[in-house]
Amino acid sequence: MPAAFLLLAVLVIWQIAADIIRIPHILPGPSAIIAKTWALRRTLFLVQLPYTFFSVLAGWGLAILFAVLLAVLMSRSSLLEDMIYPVLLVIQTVPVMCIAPLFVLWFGYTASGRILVIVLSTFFGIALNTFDGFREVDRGRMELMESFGAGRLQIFLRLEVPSALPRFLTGLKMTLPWAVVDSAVAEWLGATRGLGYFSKRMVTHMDGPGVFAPILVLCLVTIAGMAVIDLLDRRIAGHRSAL
Amino acid sequence: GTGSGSSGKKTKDGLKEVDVVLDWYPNAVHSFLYWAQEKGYFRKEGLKVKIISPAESVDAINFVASGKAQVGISYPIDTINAVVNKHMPVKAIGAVTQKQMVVMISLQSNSITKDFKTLKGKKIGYDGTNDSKVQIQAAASYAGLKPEDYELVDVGFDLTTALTSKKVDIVGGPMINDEVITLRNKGYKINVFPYTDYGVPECYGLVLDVNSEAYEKDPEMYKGFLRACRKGFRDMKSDENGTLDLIMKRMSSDSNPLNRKQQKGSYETLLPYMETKDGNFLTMNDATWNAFIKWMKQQGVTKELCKPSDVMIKPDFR
Amino acid sequence: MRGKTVRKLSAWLFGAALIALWEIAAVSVDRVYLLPGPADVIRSLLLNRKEIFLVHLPATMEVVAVGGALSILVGALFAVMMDLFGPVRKALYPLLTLSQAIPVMCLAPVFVLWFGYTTAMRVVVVILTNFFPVTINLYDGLRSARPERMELMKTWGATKGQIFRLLRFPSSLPYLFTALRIAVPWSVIAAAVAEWLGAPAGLGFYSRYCMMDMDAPGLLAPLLVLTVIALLLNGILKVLERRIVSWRGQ
Amino acid sequence: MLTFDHVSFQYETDREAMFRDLSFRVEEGEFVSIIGASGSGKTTIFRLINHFLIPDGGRILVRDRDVAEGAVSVGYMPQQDMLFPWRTAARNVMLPMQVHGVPKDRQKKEASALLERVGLGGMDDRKPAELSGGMRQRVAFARTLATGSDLLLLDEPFSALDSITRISMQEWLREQWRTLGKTIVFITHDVEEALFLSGRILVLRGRPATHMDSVTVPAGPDRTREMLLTPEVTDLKNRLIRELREEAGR
Amino acid sequence: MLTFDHVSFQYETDREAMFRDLSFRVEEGEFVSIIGASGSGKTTIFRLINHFLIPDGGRILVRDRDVAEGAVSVGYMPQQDMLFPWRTAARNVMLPMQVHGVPKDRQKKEASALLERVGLGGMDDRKPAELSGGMRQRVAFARTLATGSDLLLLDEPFSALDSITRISMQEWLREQWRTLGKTIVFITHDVEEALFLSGRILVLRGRPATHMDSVTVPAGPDRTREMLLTPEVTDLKNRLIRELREEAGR
Ligand SMILES: Nc1ncnc2c1ncn2[C@@H]1O[C@H](COP(=O)(O)OP(=O)(O)OP(=O)(O)O)[C@@H](O)[C@H]1O
Ligand SMILES: Nc1ncnc2c1ncn2[C@@H]1O[C@H](COP(=O)(O)OP(=O)(O)OP(=O)(O)O)[C@@H](O)[C@H]1O
Ligand SMILES: [Mg+2]
Ligand SMILES: [Mg+2]
Repeated sequence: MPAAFLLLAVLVIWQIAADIIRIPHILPGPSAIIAKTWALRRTLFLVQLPYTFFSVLAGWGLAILFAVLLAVLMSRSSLLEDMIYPVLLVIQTVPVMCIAPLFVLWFGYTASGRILVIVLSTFFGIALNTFDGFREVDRGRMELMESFGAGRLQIFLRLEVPSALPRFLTGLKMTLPWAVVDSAVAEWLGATRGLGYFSKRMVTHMDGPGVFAPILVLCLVTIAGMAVIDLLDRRIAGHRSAL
Repeated sequence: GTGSGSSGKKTKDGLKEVDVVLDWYPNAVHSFLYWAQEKGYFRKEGLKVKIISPAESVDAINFVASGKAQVGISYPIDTINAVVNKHMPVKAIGAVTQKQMVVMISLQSNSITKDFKTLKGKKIGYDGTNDSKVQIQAAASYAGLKPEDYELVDVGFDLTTALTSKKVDIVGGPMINDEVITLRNKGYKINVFPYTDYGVPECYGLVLDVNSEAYEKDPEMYKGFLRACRKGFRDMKSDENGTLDLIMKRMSSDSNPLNRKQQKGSYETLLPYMETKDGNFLTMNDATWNAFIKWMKQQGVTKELCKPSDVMIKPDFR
Repeated sequence: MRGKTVRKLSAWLFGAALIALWEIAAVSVDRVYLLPGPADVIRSLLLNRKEIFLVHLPATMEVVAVGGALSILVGALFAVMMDLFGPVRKALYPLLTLSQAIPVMCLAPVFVLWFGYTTAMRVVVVILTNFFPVTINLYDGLRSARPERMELMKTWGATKGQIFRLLRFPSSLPYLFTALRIAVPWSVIAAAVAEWLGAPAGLGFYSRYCMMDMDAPGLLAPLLVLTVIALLLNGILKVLERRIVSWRGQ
Repeated sequence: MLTFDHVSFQYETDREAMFRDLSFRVEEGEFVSIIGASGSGKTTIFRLINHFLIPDGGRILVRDRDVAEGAVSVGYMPQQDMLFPWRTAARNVMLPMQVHGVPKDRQKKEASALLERVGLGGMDDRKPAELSGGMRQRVAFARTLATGSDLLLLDEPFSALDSITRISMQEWLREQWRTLGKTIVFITHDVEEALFLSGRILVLRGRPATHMDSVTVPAGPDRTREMLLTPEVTDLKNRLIRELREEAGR
Repeated sequence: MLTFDHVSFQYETDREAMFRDLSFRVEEGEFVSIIGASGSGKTTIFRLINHFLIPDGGRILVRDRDVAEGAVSVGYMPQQDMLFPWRTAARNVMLPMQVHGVPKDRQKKEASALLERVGLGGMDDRKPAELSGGMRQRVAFARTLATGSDLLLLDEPFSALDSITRISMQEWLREQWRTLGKTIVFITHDVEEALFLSGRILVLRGRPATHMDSVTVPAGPDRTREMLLTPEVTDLKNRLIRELREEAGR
């Protein structure tokens, strides 16, 4: 309820601001954007969205896999941590936008290039959170598992994974919007379709509502994704405060 | 393993694959390619052409240099820079337009006069690239302004925003066939200042770049490509309505929606640029290149001079 | 003690090996515009050292420092508000998420309209991209406080503020440090991206300049500097973290 | 001092009601023990008093004010120690004083004195993780006393202590009660402990519990261990144990 | 079964050594209790056996194998319950069986049976947060038995139980010990409990502790509560309490 209220308030202020400024290709009002989204609904939802959605799923999915793998590796030994972490940090410090031309040279305008952009921008947040989750496994419980004669795999599956789960979910929550937004950025770096591409294309037409209509769709995707993660959070990370 | 010298694979039906990277989204200036494709001119030359629109304008040269594409549409200033400063194996083989299309624009309300005297104390927006900076500085100094008389502002890649939000008084870098028309269609009253009016030597606006190593290996393929392009251009020139239909049918899509009115404006603007009384479509001459190479050295863009034949080839494709 | 030295040493060796691999790959590809090697990058860096270190580095560092610090503050503020006031949480949370779903590039013209091509604009971009990890992590961290401890404090008549200061905030510190370790590289990136939107100087600006100039080593040289800065900042964080949240996992 | 007035309560996820129409009173200055089988609801009573749980019916008054009206400040010692792992023993004890705004130097002195008193002199700077189970319990006990509240709710405060330490703690607690005139409600599962310490014993039985037997301990305020051996007390002890056993048998 | 052979140990952050040259043996099939003041090092002994702590000198053998050689599987019940908050009571009990690869359906049945036995029938699906302190301790106890190990290390397993439940648990534990022939080491602070349960009592005293007094309980394997009232046992009890008191006085 307060959410709807605030959202409404923001929209109203925005609309008023847009009406005052009256440079629609820079700051279109929400009404224009919504109208445009409706007008373009077929292409936005049926043509551009599936394309973008695929990169988000593939990129973010890979990022999650990769991040968990790295987190596991780093949590196994401090040598691995010392080896891997700085490399991750270096990778993370390089703005994708800057090395995009090199990317494009290496991969061309292929899906792999776009997916890599999403992976690069999201894996770090997930990896770090998950890794810290592993580091915070309660010592007493660890000792208990060892006393059962549990092997590393057993300890991992039955203790470490559930203990790190809340942190992992925090990582997901944090990176989901980035996965979505960077799919758009990735499309700017080379694609002939997709919501991000479409938006950028509209910039050259000076069509403000057209720029923001695909973004509105991106927002909807994000909200849906967030709702799913929040549900998961309630379901499987309820023990966050009991750890 | 990067296939730098590659001259394209062959398809099953014996056609040679030619990937063409554009300088920008498909628009009227590219109609000749689409005509050639539509009418099967490429096919007749034994070519299968794929048209790729780029993410960044530098992609065309980079793709050609690295062998990822066979032909790229680019600018002479970039081509010369790539060859002289970066030692990249690229050369121009034909001019898409005979005249420069990059201009400076200001809103009429800013009342910047033709003689540029009124530029004093104004903010000039540019896209942050060296090319633009050099051309703007050259134009300003031609008009008798010293660098401290005006302020250069890097406005990123969004020139129109900078202008219309009035954060700068004039921008350098828009294209005569694109931003100019868009702004006019949006109802902005603007003044257009071609660089060539301010001492920047006339040169070709867009050129077709190829990998020079690949060219040596298979010049016939490229000649065939040029032949087909020329035929395409004839169709483009002779049939305005047909061209606009083609644009709306082939280039415009869900993802690249084009506006017929806009493209019509673009088409009409473009034709006199693509072929002039001094130069037919695709032709180039040493003098023009030489003048531009010299000018670039003068402006400090290149470190050394070069011969026109270092940066371009004049294939005999009749 | 010896184990630690060996560990550090092998980690360094690993890093060196990666760089060597890169160089080997670059030498064998032998096309600088396709894959510049570390030697090319360092050469380019040294060649333009004056410009990079005296002009561009300070410009970027200003944005990184101000933007980074502000984004942490803003992010923390959001998290705290959301934690303290239920309705705020409900209202703010979706909006904040949405703010992340809008590409900076699309908002850039709006920022330009408001701030022009100023440092303020770049700082805002850094804040916008960077507050979110802090907010999400800190918020979840605040929620990780054990309810039993909270109840205990209530029996002493502790105010909301005291519970926050003495219990919830310390409980969230491990999460906060995760956020900071993420925020460090991100503020550096965000600063670079912000410079893409128009800037008179800065490492990101310089990098873009080199990109349009097809100068691949030049493109990477400033990024190398940014990376070193991020590594340094991270080192400082690590020391802080070890001192402040030594009770991890207990 | 403390009144349960026809209180009913049921945990949401529980099948059966915990209390129905439960009423009892504790007068100011009393020392009352609550005994009952494991899981009979002793801790629940404390949580209701602290308003962590909200009764389904009836009223709970502390100092003649309904607890629903706002936080009542009590000295509550939870069954689990709930020490703050990031604080040293001394700083854990200082917590309630900090909440009450006691000056810093007095906090330190009092915390030290309290720790000394519970046999942890010189352990001020230990983190909870470096203390044994019984030691942690004593820190938590010291912390509860540090609240300075005139109403202490102690949930099995000595369960982790060896008999010697425990006796010393018990004696000290009685001393505190007598000299400072506090009201103490004391949960224990040790009938002897209840007999030695308290003036009155409440026996919690049945599910749902509808009332608590109140048994006055036949011994004066000045007590020694030997009093536990008098026939009346022994009889009472056996009776209580029998009652609890019957309860367990059901 | 269990041998301490001149074991020395000191916590890194501790000023004094905990054990110096401490030796003792527990034979197979014995039921031994360890008593000692709070903080005397009882839990530390268990943590050394489990190799969570590494002795500074000497050897610890379990089933004639040095514990340093690799994990020994024992039934360890820590002083704090250490239940897994994300698992239900039954699934907590199933945990060691899962580790040992017991088939799923048998796990379930056995867990239910064990919970039933510790008086928590029908509570299978409760999360630890929904159980009382004593109930949690019983779940932890059931979990320890579910290891099926022939060596049980129990650290104050009944400290949170009321006397009735406690007695029933004690009797059952003795029953288990007698019928299944397990070896049990039992830490308690309750001398009576030690006397009733164990064949031998080890008294941990001194800092650093250099040896443990071993006291054999003068009662046969078949025991009843009444035996605790025989003069020998009463004498022994008083002696032990006196010894512990002297220790505390020092
Ligand atoms: N991690 C640690 N670091 C430093 N000292 C510790 C640590 N753990 C325990 N100690 C110290 O070791 C001593 C013995 O602890 P231990 O837990 O073995 O006692 P205990 O006999 O089990 O006591 P209790 O009956 O209270 O549980 C205590 O004085 C404690 O302060
Ligand atoms: N959060 C909860 N949700 C549901 N049931 C609960 C919850 N907490 C406790 N219970 C149930 O309420 C009953 C009483 O719990 P309580 O903690 O008051 O017992 P207790 O008398 O303190 O026992 P103990 O001596 O073992 O500590 C138990 O049967 C327990 O299972
Ligand atoms: Mg309880
Ligand atoms: Mg202990």
